[in-house]
Amino acid sequence: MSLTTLAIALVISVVGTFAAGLVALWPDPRAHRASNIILAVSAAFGAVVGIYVATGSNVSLIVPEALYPVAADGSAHAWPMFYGMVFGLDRFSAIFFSILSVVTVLVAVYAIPYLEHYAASYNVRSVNALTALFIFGMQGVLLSTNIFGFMTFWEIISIASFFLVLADGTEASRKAGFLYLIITHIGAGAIMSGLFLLSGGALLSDFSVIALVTPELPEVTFSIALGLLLFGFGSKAGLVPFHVWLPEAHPQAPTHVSALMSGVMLKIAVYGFLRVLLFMLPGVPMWFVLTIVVLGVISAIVGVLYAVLERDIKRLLAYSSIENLGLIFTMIGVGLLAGQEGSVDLTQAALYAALFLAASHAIFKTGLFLSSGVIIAAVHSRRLEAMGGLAQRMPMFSVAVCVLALSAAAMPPFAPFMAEWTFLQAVVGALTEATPMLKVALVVILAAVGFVAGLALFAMVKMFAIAFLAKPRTDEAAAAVEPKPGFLIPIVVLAFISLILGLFSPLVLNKIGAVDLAPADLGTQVISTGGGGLAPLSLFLVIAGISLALFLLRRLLSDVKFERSYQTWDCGQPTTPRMEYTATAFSAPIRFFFRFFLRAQKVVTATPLTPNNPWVASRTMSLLVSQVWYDRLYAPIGSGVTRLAGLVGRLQNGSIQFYISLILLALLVTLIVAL
Amino acid sequence: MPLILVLILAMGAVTAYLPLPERRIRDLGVVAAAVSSALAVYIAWPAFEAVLGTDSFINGPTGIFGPGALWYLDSLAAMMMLLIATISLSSAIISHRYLAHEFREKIVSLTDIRHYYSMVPLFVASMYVAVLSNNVGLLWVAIEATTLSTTLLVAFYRKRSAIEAAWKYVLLCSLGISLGLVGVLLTTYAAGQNGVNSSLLLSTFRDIATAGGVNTELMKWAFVFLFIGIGTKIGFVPMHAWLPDAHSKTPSPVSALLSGILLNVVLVSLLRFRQVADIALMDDGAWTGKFFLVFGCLSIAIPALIMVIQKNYKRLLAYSSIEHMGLMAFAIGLGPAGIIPAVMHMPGHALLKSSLFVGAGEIFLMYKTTDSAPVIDVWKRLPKTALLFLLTLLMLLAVPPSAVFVSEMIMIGFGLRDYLLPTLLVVVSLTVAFVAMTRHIYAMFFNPALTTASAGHMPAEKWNVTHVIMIIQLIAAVALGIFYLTPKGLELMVSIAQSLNSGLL
Amino acid sequence: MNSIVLTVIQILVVLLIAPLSIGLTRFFKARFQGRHGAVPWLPYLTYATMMKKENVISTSGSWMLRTTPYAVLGSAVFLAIVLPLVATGGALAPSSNFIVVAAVLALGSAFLVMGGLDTGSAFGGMGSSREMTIVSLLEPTVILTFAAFALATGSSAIDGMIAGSSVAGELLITAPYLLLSLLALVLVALAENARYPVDNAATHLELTMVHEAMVLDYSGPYLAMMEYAAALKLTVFALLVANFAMPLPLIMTSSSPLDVLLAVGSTILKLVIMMFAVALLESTIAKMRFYRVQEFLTGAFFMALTGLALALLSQLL
Amino acid sequence: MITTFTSSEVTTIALAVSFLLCAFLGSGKFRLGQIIRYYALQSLFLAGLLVSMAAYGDEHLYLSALGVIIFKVILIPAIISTSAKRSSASGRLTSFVRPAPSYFVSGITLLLAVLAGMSIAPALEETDLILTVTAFAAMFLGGAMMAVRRDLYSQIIGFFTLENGIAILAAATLGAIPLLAEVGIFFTITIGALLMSVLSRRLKELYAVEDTGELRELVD
Repeated sequence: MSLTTLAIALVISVVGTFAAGLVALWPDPRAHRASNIILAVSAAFGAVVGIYVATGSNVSLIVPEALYPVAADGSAHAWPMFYGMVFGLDRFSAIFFSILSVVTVLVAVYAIPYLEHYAASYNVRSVNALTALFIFGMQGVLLSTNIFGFMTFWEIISIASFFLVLADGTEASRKAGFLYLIITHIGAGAIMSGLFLLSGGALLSDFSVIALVTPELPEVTFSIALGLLLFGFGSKAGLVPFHVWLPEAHPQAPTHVSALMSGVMLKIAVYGFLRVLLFMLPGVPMWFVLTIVVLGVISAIVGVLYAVLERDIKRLLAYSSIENLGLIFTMIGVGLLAGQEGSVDLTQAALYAALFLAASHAIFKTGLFLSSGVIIAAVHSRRLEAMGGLAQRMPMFSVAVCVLALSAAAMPPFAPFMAEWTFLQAVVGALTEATPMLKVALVVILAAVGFVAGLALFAMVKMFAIAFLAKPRTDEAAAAVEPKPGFLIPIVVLAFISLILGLFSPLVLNKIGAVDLAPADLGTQVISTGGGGLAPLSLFLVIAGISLALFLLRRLLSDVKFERSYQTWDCGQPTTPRMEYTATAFSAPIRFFFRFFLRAQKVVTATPLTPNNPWVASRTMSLLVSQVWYDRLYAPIGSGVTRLAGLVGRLQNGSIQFYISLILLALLVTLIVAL
Repeated sequence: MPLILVLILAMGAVTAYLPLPERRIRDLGVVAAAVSSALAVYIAWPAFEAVLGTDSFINGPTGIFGPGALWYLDSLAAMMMLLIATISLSSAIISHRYLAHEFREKIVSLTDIRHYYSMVPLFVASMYVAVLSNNVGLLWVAIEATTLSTTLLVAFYRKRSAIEAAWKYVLLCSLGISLGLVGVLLTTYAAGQNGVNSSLLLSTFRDIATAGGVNTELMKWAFVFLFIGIGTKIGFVPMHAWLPDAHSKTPSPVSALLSGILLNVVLVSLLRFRQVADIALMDDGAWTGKFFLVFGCLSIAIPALIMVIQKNYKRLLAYSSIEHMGLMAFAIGLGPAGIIPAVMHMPGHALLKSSLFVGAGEIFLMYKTTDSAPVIDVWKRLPKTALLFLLTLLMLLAVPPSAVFVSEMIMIGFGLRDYLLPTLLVVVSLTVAFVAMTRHIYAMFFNPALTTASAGHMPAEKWNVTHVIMIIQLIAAVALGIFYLTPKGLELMVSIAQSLNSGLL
Repeated sequence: MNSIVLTVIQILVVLLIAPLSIGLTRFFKARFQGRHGAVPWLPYLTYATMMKKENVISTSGSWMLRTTPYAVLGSAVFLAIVLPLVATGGALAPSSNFIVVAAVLALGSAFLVMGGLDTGSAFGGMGSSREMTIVSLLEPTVILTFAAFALATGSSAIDGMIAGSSVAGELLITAPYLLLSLLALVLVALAENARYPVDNAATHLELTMVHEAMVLDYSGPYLAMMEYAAALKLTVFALLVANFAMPLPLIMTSSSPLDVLLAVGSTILKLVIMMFAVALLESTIAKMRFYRVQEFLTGAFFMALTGLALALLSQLL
Repeated sequence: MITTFTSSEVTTIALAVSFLLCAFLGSGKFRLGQIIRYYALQSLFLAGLLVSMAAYGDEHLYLSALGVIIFKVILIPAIISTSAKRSSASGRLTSFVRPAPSYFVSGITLLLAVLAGMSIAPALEETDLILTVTAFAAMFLGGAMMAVRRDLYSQIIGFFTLENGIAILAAATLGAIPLLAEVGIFFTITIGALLMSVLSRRLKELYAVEDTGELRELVD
């Protein structure tokens, strides 16, 4: 496909998204379906363009002059808008663009039945319009090539997602929404200031221009700019000290929007961070790289620990996003650290592993959020304790969710495992000839990533098992029925993509540029790095072969029909759903083992049934997992600001004499100071 | 020409006292406003025509009316004229409906309406004079006239708090303006040192200053008095105490005028005096810039904090006006190039703030109180006003497509280059203000009415003229924002900024 | 002797002697406790009869109950094929990368846990929660142990680690500092196979069970598959540790039929010795209370960490 | 520094000193009638000052002196006293400071004014210095009166003392302001007085409020 057709497709996709937003506002009820279909189609266009540019050799697509208005004197200049900014898609942003488009297609399909199901609690028209605007903002960020465009679309994302979080108008969503607003707005301010510092206040300079200016910036402003940028992008991506908004805001948004936020918006923050780091900054000081690594590791550990603790399904997924983003930032940090320390092979492997994990995380996290939407629609509650027995009632759906949960836990045949394998193998490979300081860092990271992978498996198994297996704990769960195709198809497709992405990961890695990671000479079947090789497809075939052999052997050696079904044996008395293990019980050992970090108070209240006999009592147990970060860091800031406001408010105490003396005082002070 | 404008408005004021029924008076008020706005645009248009016609703009010291004339019109004055015209017209149209509703509900008597329609044209006339006048004495009288003409409007509702607000308003502003008069006298004295000069013309002051004939020591004294005096009228922080009371007690169309355009007009007059001081001190605005920077930062931080604990939505909007005036001062304080974002900020803020006050007026009509607590569930009961109010509020809080976003970004861009710490303080205070306002308005709009009884019967909201005006001004602000992005828009703004600092790029 | 034949021999040998490992441990433990004990090849008979028995499936379970036996046994068989137990340089040797092995182990345990939960009984839940805790806290230790071996031998495929030395146990002689990592591997093996300090395989007290509780509700062919998988995993770990520790010959591509017989004999000898060691260990120490297993796991983790650090230091000398 | 003064300058200085004396005394009084009378006397001295300056300045000053007499001596006191009488305001004035210390406060403000005068002195010619100091003194006295006094009317009088100070400053620095500006300023001041008295009368009639202490409802 020639460049112009690509550019036209790109323009169709962006304009189509905006049009979907407008169509959504149309008062006619059919507009809901129409807008989502338009959104899906335009996202499909975007996906085609994104994948073509990402996998093409170094074709960088600048929306060609053909689409620009030609000036009078014949010189084609960019659109008069945005100070002549040029919208374009290079190889790096194309990867993220294709992730965004693929996810949007599936989310748009899912949104149609979902919003019809929840027409009562959401204002469907505003949610559709805001979602389209939200996606338009993300597309804008990926396409813009100067600070002004980047910041404008970044602000559109924050505002659109803020209103989406508030969509269902409950008190909790408003509290979460404002927390989200504060942090993202300060973050956006920090990014804007950081970028302006780098570009010396020039508003219109292109990213490439900034890359030339940064080398001769004075040391102090350079490090302040880096600090601001880390805070800005870190707060948007949910790194630990600023992650507090993520587990509050994501669950409150409508499900398909929280899927978009968790799956794609966090990646846009990673895109922005990498765009600044790799394309704009000449070299990055050591303290900055170490902070990225440390923050990444801490967020991964905190994310996974709270994911294990969590009993609300959407908060669990939000914490698992924090954990995955922590892993991505650790990989980026290690890549940069290795770059500094000179082991080139580790740098390339780590950065490409980060990109691949970001892509696969977008796929499976969106799938998990969409499936949590289905479960909540069936069970009318977000608590894991209210679920159970869904696998029996929704077999197809539960198989897809099992695949997604296993890929979230980075199990072999799926994509995240390949990313984690590449990273770990590269680290082990680089251990031998690394410098002492890098060696220590790599050992710590190896241990931390192992620890996080283990607990991630725990969290995902807990989520799937408690939600789907055994007997239903509530009658809504008992009445659950296989979801409609509109819900089911996107989730099954996402599970399928996660598997395919895993199996053909060497092909994908080779195509997006990691040529020596997945060398073509081995028929792009093997990822080879750090002295080890992995052929995902043959691995999958071996496992499939073994299982098939076992299946046949079992049929050969025993009579399949000689079977009887009976209730579970529990020392004689009938088993009731209340006897099953709940999520709290399942994670009790971990809560006990990490009680120093997690500060969970268990409150058991015994209410005696008969007044005179205290022993016969019904006991209820409640668990309060305190939000350590929120209470220690954010609550004091909030109350501090309100106290300061109260102090300043007394300035307006109503007496006119005070105001007059204030004016005269101001006059006297200025006279003294100025003259 | 401007004299005819003032005469028309004076006639409008007089007709208010003719023995006509209440409806006719309101119609006449609208007619007067329409005619005066048309004439104002006609006067101001040549200034813009030059720029849009892409040839260099008549911007020299003479202005359109020639060297010695009583009036002085350049691109900045033309922009202000345009703004006054649009906002006074929209305010007149809205007050037509507002007062009709109040009259019907017996809150307002016929004499009150007569007072109203005599005061408002005088107020608008004094603003036109303040923008156009080249004579320093006339400028001072015009600014003092704006204060006096709006005093009775502040005390319009005869409630105890309204009269208290009026008393404070008239006393503090008159005190401020008299300090301003001291500054004016010292300036004329400093400029007239060697030769006897009784022309009191700003243009002559500028010529003397460029010729270096101004006594700089005295000029500094004069500028301090001017800055504090007129600063009180603009509402910079230590001298802002009267503003929230006054702007929240007046009827909404008038507070739209006050907050939207009066503060800008007074700021422009202060900038005229600053121009004379800059030329005299020959330091390209460094010494005077410090004032604007310090008072600007104060005027952004303190109101942002007070907004966090604010309980009255009109006072919230008033504090936001102080904050935006602080933003403009901060931009000006950033150095000679800072005037461009400040000038860009004026129209955006004027259009959006006046539309917000008008929306607040609409809510006041239905809920009868400016206190935020009893005002709940606005989204369901007044859906049209609520939606427009929310969109306008977002545009004011610098959400991308709006003009305020463009100017604030340029401001922060310039600020970061040389004043890092104040700019970071400004960014944080903007966020605090952003959150305070959104949370306050959001609680008002989306708190569900607890019981249907407390909901009170509320007539279904019909499509009325206020919404039309709010939509027009919202679209204007967004169009302005996009216009700024085009090269021609930037060129126009730079030429307007040049009228304040001819040395500009 | 090409690699496919080697792998076929290894599969046959390991799959055949797997039940023997369980039998041997029970036999040795009985003898330590002064009892006559059953014959070591009793498990062969029990698994055969179980295959013929009626398969009772719990009504509260879902499709997970049916897939768990295949998944668990599948992962055990995968390990038996891939790892260098009887022969090194087998057909599937390149895919015995230690991260893949650790992941497949975890996958098997995950399915075992889910099977245990699916039955809906309190005991199944309790066992699964404990098993999951152990497996997930063991993950870093496994990775660090094998990382140390990979560092020492330069190849991250486990097959490569052992193939480096001509005689199986030669590794320890050439790299004595790996002793600590080997000890960590032993602790991992004990925890993975639910042997003594972590869990008592022969207990009847449901509240103390970890592994047994999860298979409580299986019967007939499924129970046979689960038991067989457990035995197979025990054999795999025993032979792996033996190959690292004991200098007995492994079949190479270059070995003649005589060497094959010698290697098979040495494999059986290795198994007997390892099972004797396990039985000895289980008869001497007491089982840990579950909430103290945390110290066991942290101990194993730090042992693996220091092992890796030692390996790194040895690089410098 | 003492330069020889011509005879007319001596009269101007004498009139300026007596003007200051009235302002100073006025600031201590606590009856409405008294402070209005002192204000009228003060304006009279101002007019006298302008006449004496007209002797050696230009003749426009005669006209402005006449304006002062019409507006400041007759019109403004009349407006204030009629509005006080019509709303039957109690003549007693209240203040944060009792009479004796208020003189002390006025003394300090005079000192401050002299200080300000000294610091601006180098920029002015010799002859204008004394007048500028008196202007500053009157302004600061007015400001102090507004800040210290509690009731409405004394704040109005304080504001107008400040206004008189500015008038002196205008006369001292510019000699004669062109007629247009002069008339404009006079009209503005009278309308100011009118409005302030209307407001105080409304407060008195509708809410029986005389003391600004009660006007503290608009907080935060």
